[in-house]
Order: sequence, then C-alpha cells, then structure tokens
Amino acid sequence: MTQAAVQTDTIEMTYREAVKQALRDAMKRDERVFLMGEDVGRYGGCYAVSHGLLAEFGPERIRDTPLSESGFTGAGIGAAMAGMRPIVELMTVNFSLLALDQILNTAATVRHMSGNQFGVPLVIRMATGAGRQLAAQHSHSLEGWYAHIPGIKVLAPATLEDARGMLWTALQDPDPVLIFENVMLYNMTGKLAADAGPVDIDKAAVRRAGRDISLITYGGSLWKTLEAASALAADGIEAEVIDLRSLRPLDDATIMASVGKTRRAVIVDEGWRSGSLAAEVGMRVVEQAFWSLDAPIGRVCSEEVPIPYPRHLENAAIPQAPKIVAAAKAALGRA
Amino acid sequence: MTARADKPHLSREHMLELLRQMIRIRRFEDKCAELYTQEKIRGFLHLYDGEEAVAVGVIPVLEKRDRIVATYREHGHALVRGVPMKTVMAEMYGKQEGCSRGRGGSMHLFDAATNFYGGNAIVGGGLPLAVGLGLADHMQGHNLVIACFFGEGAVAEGEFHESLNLAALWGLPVLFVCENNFYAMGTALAISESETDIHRKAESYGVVSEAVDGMDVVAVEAAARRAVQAVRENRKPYFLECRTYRLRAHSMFDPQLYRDKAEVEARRKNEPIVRFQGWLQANQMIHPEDLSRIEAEIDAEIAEAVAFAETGTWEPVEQLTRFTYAESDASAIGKMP
Amino acid sequence: MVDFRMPSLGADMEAGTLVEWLVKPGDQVKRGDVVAVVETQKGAIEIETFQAGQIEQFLVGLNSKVPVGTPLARIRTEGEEAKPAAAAPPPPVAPAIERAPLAPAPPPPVAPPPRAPAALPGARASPAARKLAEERGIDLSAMAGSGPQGAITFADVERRLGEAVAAPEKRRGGLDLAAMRLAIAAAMARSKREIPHYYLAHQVEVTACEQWLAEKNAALPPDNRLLLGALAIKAVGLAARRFPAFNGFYRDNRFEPAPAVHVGVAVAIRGGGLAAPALHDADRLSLDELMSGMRDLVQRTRAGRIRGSEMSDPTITVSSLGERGVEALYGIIYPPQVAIVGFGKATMRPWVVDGAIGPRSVVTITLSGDHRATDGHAGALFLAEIGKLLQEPDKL
Amino acid sequence: MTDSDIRKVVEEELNNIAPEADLASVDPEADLREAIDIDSMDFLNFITAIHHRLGINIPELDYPKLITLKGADAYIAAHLGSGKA
Repeated sequence: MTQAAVQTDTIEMTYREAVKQALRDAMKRDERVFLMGEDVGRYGGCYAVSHGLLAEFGPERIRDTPLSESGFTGAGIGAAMAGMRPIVELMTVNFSLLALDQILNTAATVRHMSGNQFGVPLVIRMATGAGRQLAAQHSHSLEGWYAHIPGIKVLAPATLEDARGMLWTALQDPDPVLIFENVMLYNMTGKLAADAGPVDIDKAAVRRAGRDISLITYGGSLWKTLEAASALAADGIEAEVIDLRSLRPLDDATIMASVGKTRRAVIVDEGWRSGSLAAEVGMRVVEQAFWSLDAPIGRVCSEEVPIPYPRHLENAAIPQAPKIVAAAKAALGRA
Repeated sequence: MTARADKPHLSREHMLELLRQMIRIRRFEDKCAELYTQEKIRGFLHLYDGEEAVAVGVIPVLEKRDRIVATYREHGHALVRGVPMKTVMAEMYGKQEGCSRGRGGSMHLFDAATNFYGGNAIVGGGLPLAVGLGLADHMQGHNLVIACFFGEGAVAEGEFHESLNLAALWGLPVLFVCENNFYAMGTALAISESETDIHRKAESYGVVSEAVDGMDVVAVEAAARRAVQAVRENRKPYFLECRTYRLRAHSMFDPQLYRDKAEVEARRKNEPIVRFQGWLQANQMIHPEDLSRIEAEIDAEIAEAVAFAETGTWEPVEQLTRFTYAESDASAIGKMP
Repeated sequence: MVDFRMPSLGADMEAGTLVEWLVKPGDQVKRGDVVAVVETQKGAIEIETFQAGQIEQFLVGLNSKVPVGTPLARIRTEGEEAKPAAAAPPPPVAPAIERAPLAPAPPPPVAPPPRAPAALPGARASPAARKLAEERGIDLSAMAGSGPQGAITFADVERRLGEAVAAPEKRRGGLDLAAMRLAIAAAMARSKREIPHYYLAHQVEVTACEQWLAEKNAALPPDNRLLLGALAIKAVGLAARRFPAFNGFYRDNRFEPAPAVHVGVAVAIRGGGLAAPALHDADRLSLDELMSGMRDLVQRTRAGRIRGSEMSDPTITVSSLGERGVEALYGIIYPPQVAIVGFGKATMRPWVVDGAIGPRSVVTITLSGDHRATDGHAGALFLAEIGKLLQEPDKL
Repeated sequence: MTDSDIRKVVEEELNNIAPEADLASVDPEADLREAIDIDSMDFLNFITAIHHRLGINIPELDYPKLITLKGADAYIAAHLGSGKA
C-alpha cells in the first residue's frame, strides 16, 4: 500500500469520485487508455462513476456501447491484443455473464493457447454486491467465480485508496484484470490524500491488528467486518481484520502470518457459501496453517438464496456485523 | 501475390500458384488425417477438404501487416498466410516447436509473425475479437484490414450480430468472411436459420455484402480484391459470404448421419481443385509436368514437416503452468506490425 | 552433495535446537563422527553424521530450533567437486522456530510435511494445541480445554507448560529436567495407552556371578573393575539375540525385528529424570568393553551429553535398581520397543541347592512385554534364558 | 596431607558425582549411598577417582569401610602413601 505514511493534504470524497479520479488520471497519462461500456458516456455511468468524462475526453475514448456485453468485451480483448489499453465497464456482475464466454474462453486463454505470443492487457470493471434492493438479477457477488479462472487477475478495492490506486496498476498488467466495485461503497465518503496514486494489486492488507482472531474479508464486507471487530473489542476480543484486496492471486503469506498469530480465522464473503471464495481461503488455511489452528475455521457468507427484494430479507441474506461477531465468538469458544 | 488491383491478374504463374496452394492444403490435411489414425495427432481434427478456395482466394489479397482471425478449421488459412508448414505440423503433434508451442493444437494455431490471431474454437468467439482489432486500428490509424473467417454456424450466435452491429456502428475495418459450407457440424443451414441467404443478414446492419461461389478460387479472389479494397479505402466493414462445401466429415469422429453420400459425391465433382485444374487444362495453362512438379515439391515439404514434428520435443512437465500469465522475460504484449 | 539433517532421536522428538558445531566447513568427516550438539527436551545430545565427506556449508545458525528433518549442513561426498564459493547458492533458510520456549511457533511458510498427531482418542484438542503438546511432551488426555466445545487450545497447553516450568529445577549440564519430565510423561503415557503390557518375574541366584566378580575384580585397579550390572546387560543382550521377538520395534501395526542388539540402559538422573541410551551391540561386546562403555554412557548421560544415535537406537531396554532399592521393578516399555527387563536388588535368601537350604544371593528379574509382539510363554523362555546365562558368568 | 585436606578431596570427588549434595550437612557416619543418593556405579567412580588422585588402590572387599564420610577419611588417612591396602 502506498497510503501516505506522512500526513499530507487530504480531500474528502466518495468512493465513486475516487474511481472517477483513477479513470481520469489513467486517460490523461496514457493515450492508449479508453473506457467502453453501456451508458458510460452520455448517461454518465449507471453508478455515475464516469459522469463528466465524456465532455473531457470525447466519445472516442468514453465510448458508449450497445447492450452487447459479449461483443464489446470481445472488442476490448481484440483492442488490447492490438496495443490499446481498454477499460471495459460491465454494468453489474450479473450482466458480465453475457460476456463470460469472451472473458473465460478468450481473455484468460489467449496467452496460453498462443504459446505466449499474444497477451490481453485489458481491464474490466464491474459493480457487484447487494444492498440496494435490486433483487435477484442485479445483486449477486460472483467475483469468487472469476477468481477460479487461471489467466486473469481479480481485484476488490474496498477503500478509497484502492479505488483510486488499483486501476492504473491494473492497466500496467500484461494480463486481463477484473476489478469488482461493491455497489454499497460508491457513496462511502472518506479522506484521500491529495497526492494519492497507484497501489500494488497483489498484497492483502491488515486493516486492523489484533491477536485473538483473524477476520478475513474483502470488498463491501470489509466495513461490516471492521464494525464487528469494534464490537468484539468491547468484549475484550482483539480481532485482526485482513482485507484480501486481490482475490486472484491470493496473498497466502499475509493470511497465514495472521492466522499463525491468532490461531483462529473467520472468513467473511458476500458470495454464496457453497463453492465460495471463502471456501478457497479456508482450505488454504487448512493446508498451510493447520498446525497453528486453535478452532474450526468459521465462515460468514450469503445465504443460499437468490437475493430477495424486501430490505429485511436482503439484509438477512448477506453478511452483517452481528453474524460476524457471533462467528468470531464461536471460534473463541465464547458463543 | 499482394497485387492490390481489384481484378485478379490471370497470369499463368498466378494461376499455378493458386492451384499449388490449394493442393498444398489438401495434401497436408490428407497427411494429417493419416497421422490422426496413427495417433500422432489427437484431439479434434477439422479438415478443410473442399473449402480450400476460400482461404486461397482471400488471404493472399491481404497485406502482410493486416490481421487475420480464424476458426478451429484453420490449417489452410495458416498455411496460405505463411505460417511455416513444419511449425503447423509440430503444433498438430503438440510439440514445443509448434507455432503455439504445442499448447494449442489443431484448433489453436497462432502466429504473431504473420499477424495470425489464432484459431478460435468457440463458434462466433472470434468475431468480437476481430471487432476489437478493428477498433484498435480505428483509434490508431494504421489503415489495416482485419479479416475474420467464420462458418455459417456462427451466424446463429448472438456474438455474430453484436459484432456486425458494432463494426458497422463504429465504422471498423473488418472484412467478415463467412465460409458457408451449409452444415453447422450436422445441422443443415435450412433447419437452423429462418433466413438462409446469409449475406442479407449483414445488409440489415448496413454492411456492404455479397455472396460468391466459394468453390471457384478465381471468383473468390476477385470478390476478395473488391472487398479488401473497399475496407481499406472506406474504413468500414465488408461482408463476403463464400458458398462452399465440406467434403469430409465435420471432424475425424463423425459418421455423417446427417447427409447423403450422393450429395457429397455430387459436390465432389465440383470441388475447387478438380474444377480449377480442369479449367486450366482446358485452357492449356497447365501441363502434366507442372502438376507433377507441384505435387513433388509439396510432398517434399510435407515430408520435411512430418520429420520436423517427429523430432520435435515435448515440453517438460515442469513448465506446465507457464504462459498462464506474462513472464517478465517473455512478455509478448501488444505486438505491433 | 548430501544434507546432514536434524535427526529424529525418538518417537517423541519433533524439533531440536542446534547449540554447537563440533566441526567447521572444510573439515573432513567420516561416518559416525560427532559433528554437532543439539539440545532437545531430553538434554543436549551429540549427533553424528552417517555420511562421510567434507563439510561444505552450514545451513542453520546456532541456537535455531528446527523441525526434525531440517537440513543442518551440506556434506560434499567423496568424488564431488567443490563448488566455487562465488557460485554457491544462498543457503536455504531453514524454518527457525522461536527459541523462547513459550512463544507460539510461527506458521511454516508452506505446508509442512504431514505429521502424525499424537493418538488421542476422545480428547478434543485444536491442531495448534496438539502440535505444542507433542513438541513439549504434554499429555493432553488429562487436560481440560477452554476452547469451542471444550477443546484444548494452544493457550491451555501454554498454561500447563507454565505450571510445569514455574518451579524450575536445577539445570545440570545440558539437562532441562522439567522438559525431561514432560518427555518422560509423554513417552510413558503413550506407552501405557498404546502398549498392552504383560509382566513376568523370575528369581535367579547370582551367587556365582558375585563370586566370579570378586575374584576378577580383586586383581584389577578400579578403572577396570566390573559391576554386576554389566553381566546383566550382557546376559540380556545374548538372550535378546536368541529371542529376536523381544528385540526390535512395533510400528505401523507390525513388529519389525532389529538386525542388531542395542541395549538401552536406563540411567537415573540426579534430581529426577531418566534416560535410556543405547549400549550398541551389547551382545557382541566383551565384558570389559561393555563395562567401560556402560561407565562412559552413564557419565555422559548424567552430564547431559548423549549422542543422537544412542537415544534413538535402543532395541530393548534394561532397568536396574542396583544394590539399593527394592526386590523387583516392573518397567514400562519405551515405544516403539517391545520389551524392558528389570533387575531388582540382590538379596540374601534361603535357597535350596542340591537338596539343602543355604543362603544365596538372589535377584528378581522381570520382563514387561508388548502383548502385540509376544506372548507370556515366549516371555517366560526369554527370562529363563537370562537366568541361565547368569549361572555361568565366565562364559558371558 | 592433613585430615582436612583428605576431607576436601573426598568432598570434591563426591560433589563431582552428586553436585547438588550439601556434604557439610551430611552426618559423617551416615551411609553415603542413602545420604546423597549414589549407586554402585557412582561408588565405583568415587573409588576410581580416589585411586587416580591419591594413588590408593581400594579393593572391593574394603568398599564397606568407605561407605561413610568418616570411614572414607579414616581409610584414606591410613592408606595414604602405601599405594596399596
């Protein structure tokens, strides 16, 4: 993390604004960069992330597309292979399934199939997650599926620094990088250093240090997990909170160092429990830190149901701080 | 071979070269089929038997800097494009010396040196990629032509329509070449499309479109010259439907339950090599010794390619996970012509 | 090039601390040379190399605690070219374990080799607790846990260790008596848990031995004198050779006879504690060799300097309470061995000899046998053989 | 060699065998095997040490005479210089 260690001037802004700054910065820095997606231009972005960029960079580089996810994602792949640095925006992770063929069968495989002759330096951004009462076709968290695929990298910026800093680093990557932005974070405000810039995209971060239990999470669940950690602290339990940041590759070293210290882990993942990223993280802990464990690994994931529309049911379907507190206490034998 | 006039120059030399390329593909693939039965080549093997006139008619019209996207039935395209036969054969074997290091096999021939963007084995999957190559050229201004080959089966895929729309909408220099062999594996065109006149679908997107007899290499070349010139000059897509016929099965393991032998035999009488060779002989543009010389040269080239593949090396298993991500010392990103 | 590794010196050893190198890079070593001193829960142990060659490089720093199997040094075997120093690769860093005995071990960077956890039927304990307990010789079966569902946690074991160490006993030489006590506890508890012991006793007249010793020792300076214990060990060694079912190891549900007879000699440590290092080839040594070997072994054991192979090699154990103590002792088998022979003190008894009662010196010899490997019948023959051998000391 | 020199040697050698023993508090007439917990091997080592240090070869038959501090002092005093009992 290149989060300013020395206190510099900070600016209060939203996560949305941090993403926009990252886009603007990348467009300015590199002429090969362009943004392409549904309603990114005239509409200003479904989540208003690219609002104002069309006027600044014009329709060639802030390129509205028809509703052809596979077509324009594939176009992004081809443009990347031909020397451009496209940023493809898919409106939500649910819609990305219409482009899954291009992402999995082309973007992730070309380097390998071509014997390293061609690469796809493409960035695909998309919104993920529940919490806006958008029901069962707009609210899922499928980033764990993408993290299954060799050949791509998967990022989950949870903080303003990462929203601002991951994009440029991803654009420098010679391989496809998918960035998942949790919809509940766009309105989050915070302070960002005025000179905030690129950050690494392969390390997990310890967002709160603690000795009693490791709470491992990413994306939108980070803030609920930090809230849970504060609640636990009131009960004298010092939880360490790990923000994975990169879901593929996973930073095993940071995870194992934490679990080695606390000997307990609970994984918080907005994906469904079965076959989840949480399952992957948990299994790695078992493989690599089994002899350090003092309790069964816990998971707080989404319930096994399509995300429902009513607020109370939606809230109940996804991880929340009280569930995280309960899972942590169970792992500590204090349930 | 890269003459840019919109009319083929029907010199004897050029005619012999067209014939030679078609025979070269045919004999190479005959050898592949033989090697397949000997288990030297595995996986899927899709042969181009009967369709040679399309690749031979279109690809030599392109310039070296232009880019090509092909399908899983792409041996002919790779050979005509100039990917060395020995590296193609080594790829069929899965050897390290193959044009894709053996990682791709028959369906995934790639060659950066000739801007050959690969055999894509997802039907329709190559079209968006070609659109992207065209978009890059649109933004970079290199004035390239992107030739995208696909079969008529791809027409049923959403990606076909998305891609034609995007290319037309954004004015991208993509030459769509539909190799209509009338069967998507075993499904005849008439039972999968409401509109079987495929080039009309392209017209509906405002793309200039024509259909051509894909069994006539001269006709294909003539159409390709028109098309390539139009794309290069107008910076707009162009759609060429080449009506052809696959004489062999879809792949090696296909009993062809879906069509009559009589239909295949009838088509065989009109297949592009027989037809072109007959025409040349009738017009006394070819002598028997020309033919035997061509065949001898090709057989020697094939023998050399087989020997090369046979003596090729298997990639060490220790390297299994390579080429999933870029390696700092071996990155081949964004190769420019 | 071969690696000289942290040896496993016993079933209960998982890690050791390298405390001294007795060689330096460049030294030539031959098989059997003592090259390093390693501190274990049983004390400092001199470890030897089984590879001849030249010490090429040390791979582990002094005072590093490393798991069994960790390469400690690299030995260039004969015929190998020396590597030019410049081209030598950086030494692989062995995963060092915190030296502070109570600090939790950091997790290994990669998956550690599979290790069989102590068999603890019924006891719910976390992996971290099991690992620490095994390393430190804590018996989890007698502990209560504070973790989820009453599981014993790492902290519970730490607390237990803290109690054990809270009353520190005087350290002597390389010995950590508290740790040794824990190790004994672990090994003996495991033995009693896993090994179905059977016990036999046999009274043997040792008058002939005593007379023979008195005559022999009268002519000898103290350095060369023999003790009755030496005769006992030789007799057990010879009997074990004749009854191989008592000489070897029970592992993986089967008995493996040992090719040689290495008698473990139980040595009491002053202040409490016990070790039973091997007297190698006890059946083949002359009595003089055996006696001097035994004196050396006892002295080194009490000074806390036992060689690695001496700890791991015993194929059968002899425990003797000497001329003090009690008439009979029934030993607990040291796993994975299958027998321990106990000698009580020699006492004067009325004894029938040639139809008349007379005073005779009598020793009660016992056998604790592993019923998985042998039965009482074989045990009786084995004990009787020892008794017979002791009737003819001049032939031992 | 004075009596106290002899006692010093005896105590030193016994302490080599039983370093934790506080010989000053041991009854001079107590059986050393019980008083400071030494066994036959320890005793043989003690006899051997006296032999090496003072040149006195103590036969087995005389062992009982040295089994107390007092007895050891007396035995050594009586045999010093003789080299033999």
